[in-house]
Amino acid sequence: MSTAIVEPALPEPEGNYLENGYSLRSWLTTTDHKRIAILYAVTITAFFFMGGTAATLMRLELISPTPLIMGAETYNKLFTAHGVIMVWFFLIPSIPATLGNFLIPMMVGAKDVALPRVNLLSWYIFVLGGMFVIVTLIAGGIDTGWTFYVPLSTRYSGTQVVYGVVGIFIAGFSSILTGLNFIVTVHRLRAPGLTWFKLPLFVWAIYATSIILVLATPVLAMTLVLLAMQRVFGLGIFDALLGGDPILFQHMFWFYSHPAVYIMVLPAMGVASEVISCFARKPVFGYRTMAYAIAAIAAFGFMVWGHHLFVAGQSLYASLVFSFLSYVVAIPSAIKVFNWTATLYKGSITFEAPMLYALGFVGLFLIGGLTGLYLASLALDANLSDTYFVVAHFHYIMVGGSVMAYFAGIHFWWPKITGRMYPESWSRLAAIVIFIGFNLTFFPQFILGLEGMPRRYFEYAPQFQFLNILSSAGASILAAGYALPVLYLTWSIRHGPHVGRNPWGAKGLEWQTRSPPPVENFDVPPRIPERPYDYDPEAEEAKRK
Amino acid sequence: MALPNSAAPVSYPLVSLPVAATPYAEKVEGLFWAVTGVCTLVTLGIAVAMTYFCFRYRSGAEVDRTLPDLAAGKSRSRRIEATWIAVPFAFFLIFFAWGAKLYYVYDDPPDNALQIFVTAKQWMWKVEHADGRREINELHVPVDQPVKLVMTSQDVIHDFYVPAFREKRDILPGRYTVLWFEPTLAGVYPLRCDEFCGTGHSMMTGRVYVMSREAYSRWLASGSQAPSLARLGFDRFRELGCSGCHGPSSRIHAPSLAGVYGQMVPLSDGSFVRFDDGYIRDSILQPARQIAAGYSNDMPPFAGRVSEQDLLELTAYVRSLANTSPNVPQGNHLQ
Amino acid sequence: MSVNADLAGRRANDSESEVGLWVFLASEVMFFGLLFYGYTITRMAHPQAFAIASAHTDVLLGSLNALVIFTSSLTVALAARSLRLGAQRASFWLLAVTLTLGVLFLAIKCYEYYGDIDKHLVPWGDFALHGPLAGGERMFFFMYFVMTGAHAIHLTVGLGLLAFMLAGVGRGAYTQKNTEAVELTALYWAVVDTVWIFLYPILYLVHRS
Amino acid sequence: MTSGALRLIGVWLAVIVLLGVSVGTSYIPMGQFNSVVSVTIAFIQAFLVWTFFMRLRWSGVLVRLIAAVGLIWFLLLLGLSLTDYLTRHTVGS
Repeated sequence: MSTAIVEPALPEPEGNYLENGYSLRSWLTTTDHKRIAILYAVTITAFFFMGGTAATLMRLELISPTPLIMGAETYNKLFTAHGVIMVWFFLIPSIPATLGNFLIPMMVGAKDVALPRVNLLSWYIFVLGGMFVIVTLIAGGIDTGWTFYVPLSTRYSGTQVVYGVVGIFIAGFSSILTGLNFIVTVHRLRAPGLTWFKLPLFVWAIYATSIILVLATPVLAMTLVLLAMQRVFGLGIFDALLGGDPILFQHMFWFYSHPAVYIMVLPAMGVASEVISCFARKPVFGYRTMAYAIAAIAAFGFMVWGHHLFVAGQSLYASLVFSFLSYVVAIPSAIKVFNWTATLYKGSITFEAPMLYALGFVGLFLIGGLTGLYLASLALDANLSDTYFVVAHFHYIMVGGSVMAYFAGIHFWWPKITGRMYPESWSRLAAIVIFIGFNLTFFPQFILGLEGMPRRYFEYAPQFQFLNILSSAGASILAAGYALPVLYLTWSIRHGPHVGRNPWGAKGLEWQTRSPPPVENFDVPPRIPERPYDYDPEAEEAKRK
Repeated sequence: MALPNSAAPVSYPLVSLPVAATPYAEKVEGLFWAVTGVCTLVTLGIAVAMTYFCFRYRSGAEVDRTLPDLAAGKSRSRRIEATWIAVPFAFFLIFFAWGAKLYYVYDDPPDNALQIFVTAKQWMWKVEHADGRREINELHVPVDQPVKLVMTSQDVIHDFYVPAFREKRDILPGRYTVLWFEPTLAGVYPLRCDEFCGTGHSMMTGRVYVMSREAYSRWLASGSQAPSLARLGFDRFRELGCSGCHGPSSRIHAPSLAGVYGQMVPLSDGSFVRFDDGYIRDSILQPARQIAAGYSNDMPPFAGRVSEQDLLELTAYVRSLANTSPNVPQGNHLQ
Repeated sequence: MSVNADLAGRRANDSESEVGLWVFLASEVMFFGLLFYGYTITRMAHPQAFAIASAHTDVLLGSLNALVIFTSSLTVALAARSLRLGAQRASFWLLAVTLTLGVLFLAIKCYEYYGDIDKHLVPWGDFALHGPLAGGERMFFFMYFVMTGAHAIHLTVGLGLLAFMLAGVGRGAYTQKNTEAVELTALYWAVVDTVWIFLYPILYLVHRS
Repeated sequence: MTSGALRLIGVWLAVIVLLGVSVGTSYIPMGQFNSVVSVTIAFIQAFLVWTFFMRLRWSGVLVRLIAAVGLIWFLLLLGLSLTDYLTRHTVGS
């Protein structure tokens, strides 16, 4: 089976999506999925650095067990802003709305998503929601934590809860429309002959993510409406004074927010599969199992929310059920880690920056996943829940996992997106700095949790100081690591060397078209491969000699 | 383990895990180290495998890269995958069962537990002992004695967390939650609020003093001679008119409260409910919600008419009736 | 003709927009589902309060509205069908009837709200019910207003869509060859109808005997 | 009038008759069964509307699947929550 991409003998056609108009107007009215992806990328990068600034200030404050640069109220507002921005305005849209938007139509061999105008609409809705959050911050912020637990958020907080909630409510519609668009695209626009089991795992992952977006987001939206109503009118079904149940809010909230974790991590898994198999020059080990695992995670991910309520006053029986189901959902995640490792076996491995990021992702996701086993256990969770152990655990999943994979994907597809190569050594350096900085920031937090330091503590007992300083030191390295890609990637947009269609020798359909792609993605219909990830390490080695 | 005096500079070990001060905490430690052992092995295994593969199969290395042909490869990779589905699942089942059993067996406090009421509010802990002794941000308990905390919140959700006991429980408004422990190691242990409760969340800390029997008796004796909670509850019981219907000589058809605490009682809708602190509380505030079988809904609701303090006292009183008989004049057992 | 009608009804493959709309409708099911869920859990804790409170709703107006909206979902289905069969005029008038019924529904609902306010059934005001179960009763009316309010907002959006379709069909923008917009509107309207199918028994009929 | 239109009108009649049954039975004292009956009727009505008015009967597998998923996920939310709410205080009768 020939691995070479058939290049047309005709001269290269002119023009690509980036050259299709330079005015601001041409960008703001585009329905091209690739341009919308870039609109999202710019927007979420801004939010990433807003959320990151909040985190930096918090880590700075936590150097000292007593107040250092701010008061408790400011600190509480900062971690709320950090959570709200990072969860809803960075992580949820990160990979799906940027890489997903850019790549899904190309990976299925289509000209665009199924509903291009809806796609643009969803970006505007996202921006509108984001505006509300920024207004909230300007108007004084929120101090309830991103979880908005009642009755703190309804009766006792004096901050701008309603504005923030409205912002998240609006952004939710953006999520729903994006998910809807991908579902229809994958179902209806696949090129002839491109069956489900020929799709890259990235498409599987985004498809599964989209299902979660569509089914979970409306639950959050309505929960927030009930919350806002209760706050504005002073009563509601979460109101203990009337005999209502505050835990009901937690059930509703986590019915969305636990699957939301999978919204963040499933696309990351998709990216890792693409990158690892490409740089190992080997088909993904157990492709079908990997695809089923993605589907299983999406489905079972909806059945485990109660593990956030083990100590909240949920019945013991419910806790048993949710604890068991939480272990069940760990199985497909474990399969994925094992299969990525097995993909490396007998490969022909090179270590370009995307591969470094992807390997970093696997390692950090592994630790994040394994520490989840502690929190799924009733007896251990009753000790660790709401401590820094939990903070470390979910940062390993969301930052170590999703953000690492996001960077892996951005670097991997950067030549496709911009037509230029990023600077390789800078990128490798950044990958290593981020990996080290990340571990230094968050590993000490596991120990802090075991020592008994609760999360969301502004002041803490002095015996926790050493590990907090360590964590803050790591955070400064991490911040430097995150600044690097912004600098060198921006530089490479103008100065990076031009690349051809397929600099990596990768197999997805998106690599068959020009870089950057033409407006309608393909000049000639893409050739559909016999099977996905049709890499051959031996042939690769032979070619190198 | 003593808490430092804030004035003197104290040096701390860089890392210090809390002691396990109860038998339950020791069992949790056991589970923790078992899970940690397995997870460490898995992490090392994956790390070693990945590093090895990355090195051995790096591009340009002269190694055998032939993969088995498609059919054989398929059945082999199926077997491999089946293994790494089955083995982790077995471990997960063990983790689940172990953690669940520990927690489940532990859930019911023993009958001889010393009952103490905890009321949380932004941002302090109020503790009331059965004998009426009150404390703020401190909790004194004797060693080797099961202690059962009945907890409620006056405002937002809080969480009673003592790392040395390896357990915590959220404290909710409008409801009682229970946490119990049997400390076997005397000492002073930090108590922290572990559910974000607003501005002063991180200041909502306290100390649990686990004292020897003698020290505890001395501490009890040193307190003011406040009337016991049950005694106060009996006064409240009369003031609020409860005794008019629930008293032994009452002609109004209301269920007697003697000897029922802790029992399962039938309700008018055919279900059963445990007659515990939560049920007493609900029945005072909203009697119509759960009517005892054979009785009608005649009792007025006391929601808004009684404070959390009144509720604590009334509950303590009804609880004190647990071992009395319906014919004895009420309050006598308190003398 | 009946054979034709069946052919007009049958499609081998669903269009992109239709799949998209169904996905959106699944999302809507979860949207309202959350409210039904909150209602159910709260009612389980306060069965008597919900029973008593629901007896204070206006069953006559609620039933009348059920009749109105159930009928409107017939007329909108017929409108879509007529357009598929090329009967543009019939489609136009059926859409007009649907729109009228929708407006009628809103009018009745507003009148009902007026009555509710008049009877002090708004839970965050000077609430009329003071009995031992007032807490649960307030929560019932909280859910009553949230649920019917969310439904009314959806219905209003539907009215906008219907007006748009009516204009389009009248202009000749939507014809037998271009029925999709009208069909999707009909689907959306049917979901608004479905929500009332469930709201009606749980808000009006809990305790009438 | 075609038979297709007549069928839709028939369905409408069924929905209206069910509405009548629902109202009627709600005035017969049956305790908790009043709600069981009226909600069951609502499910039948919704089934009719979705099958005929929304033409699920003539739709492809995909659309039917999507329609089912909405309902299943709602039941998932309710069902798993009931593991908590049905076992909080009261033990089953």
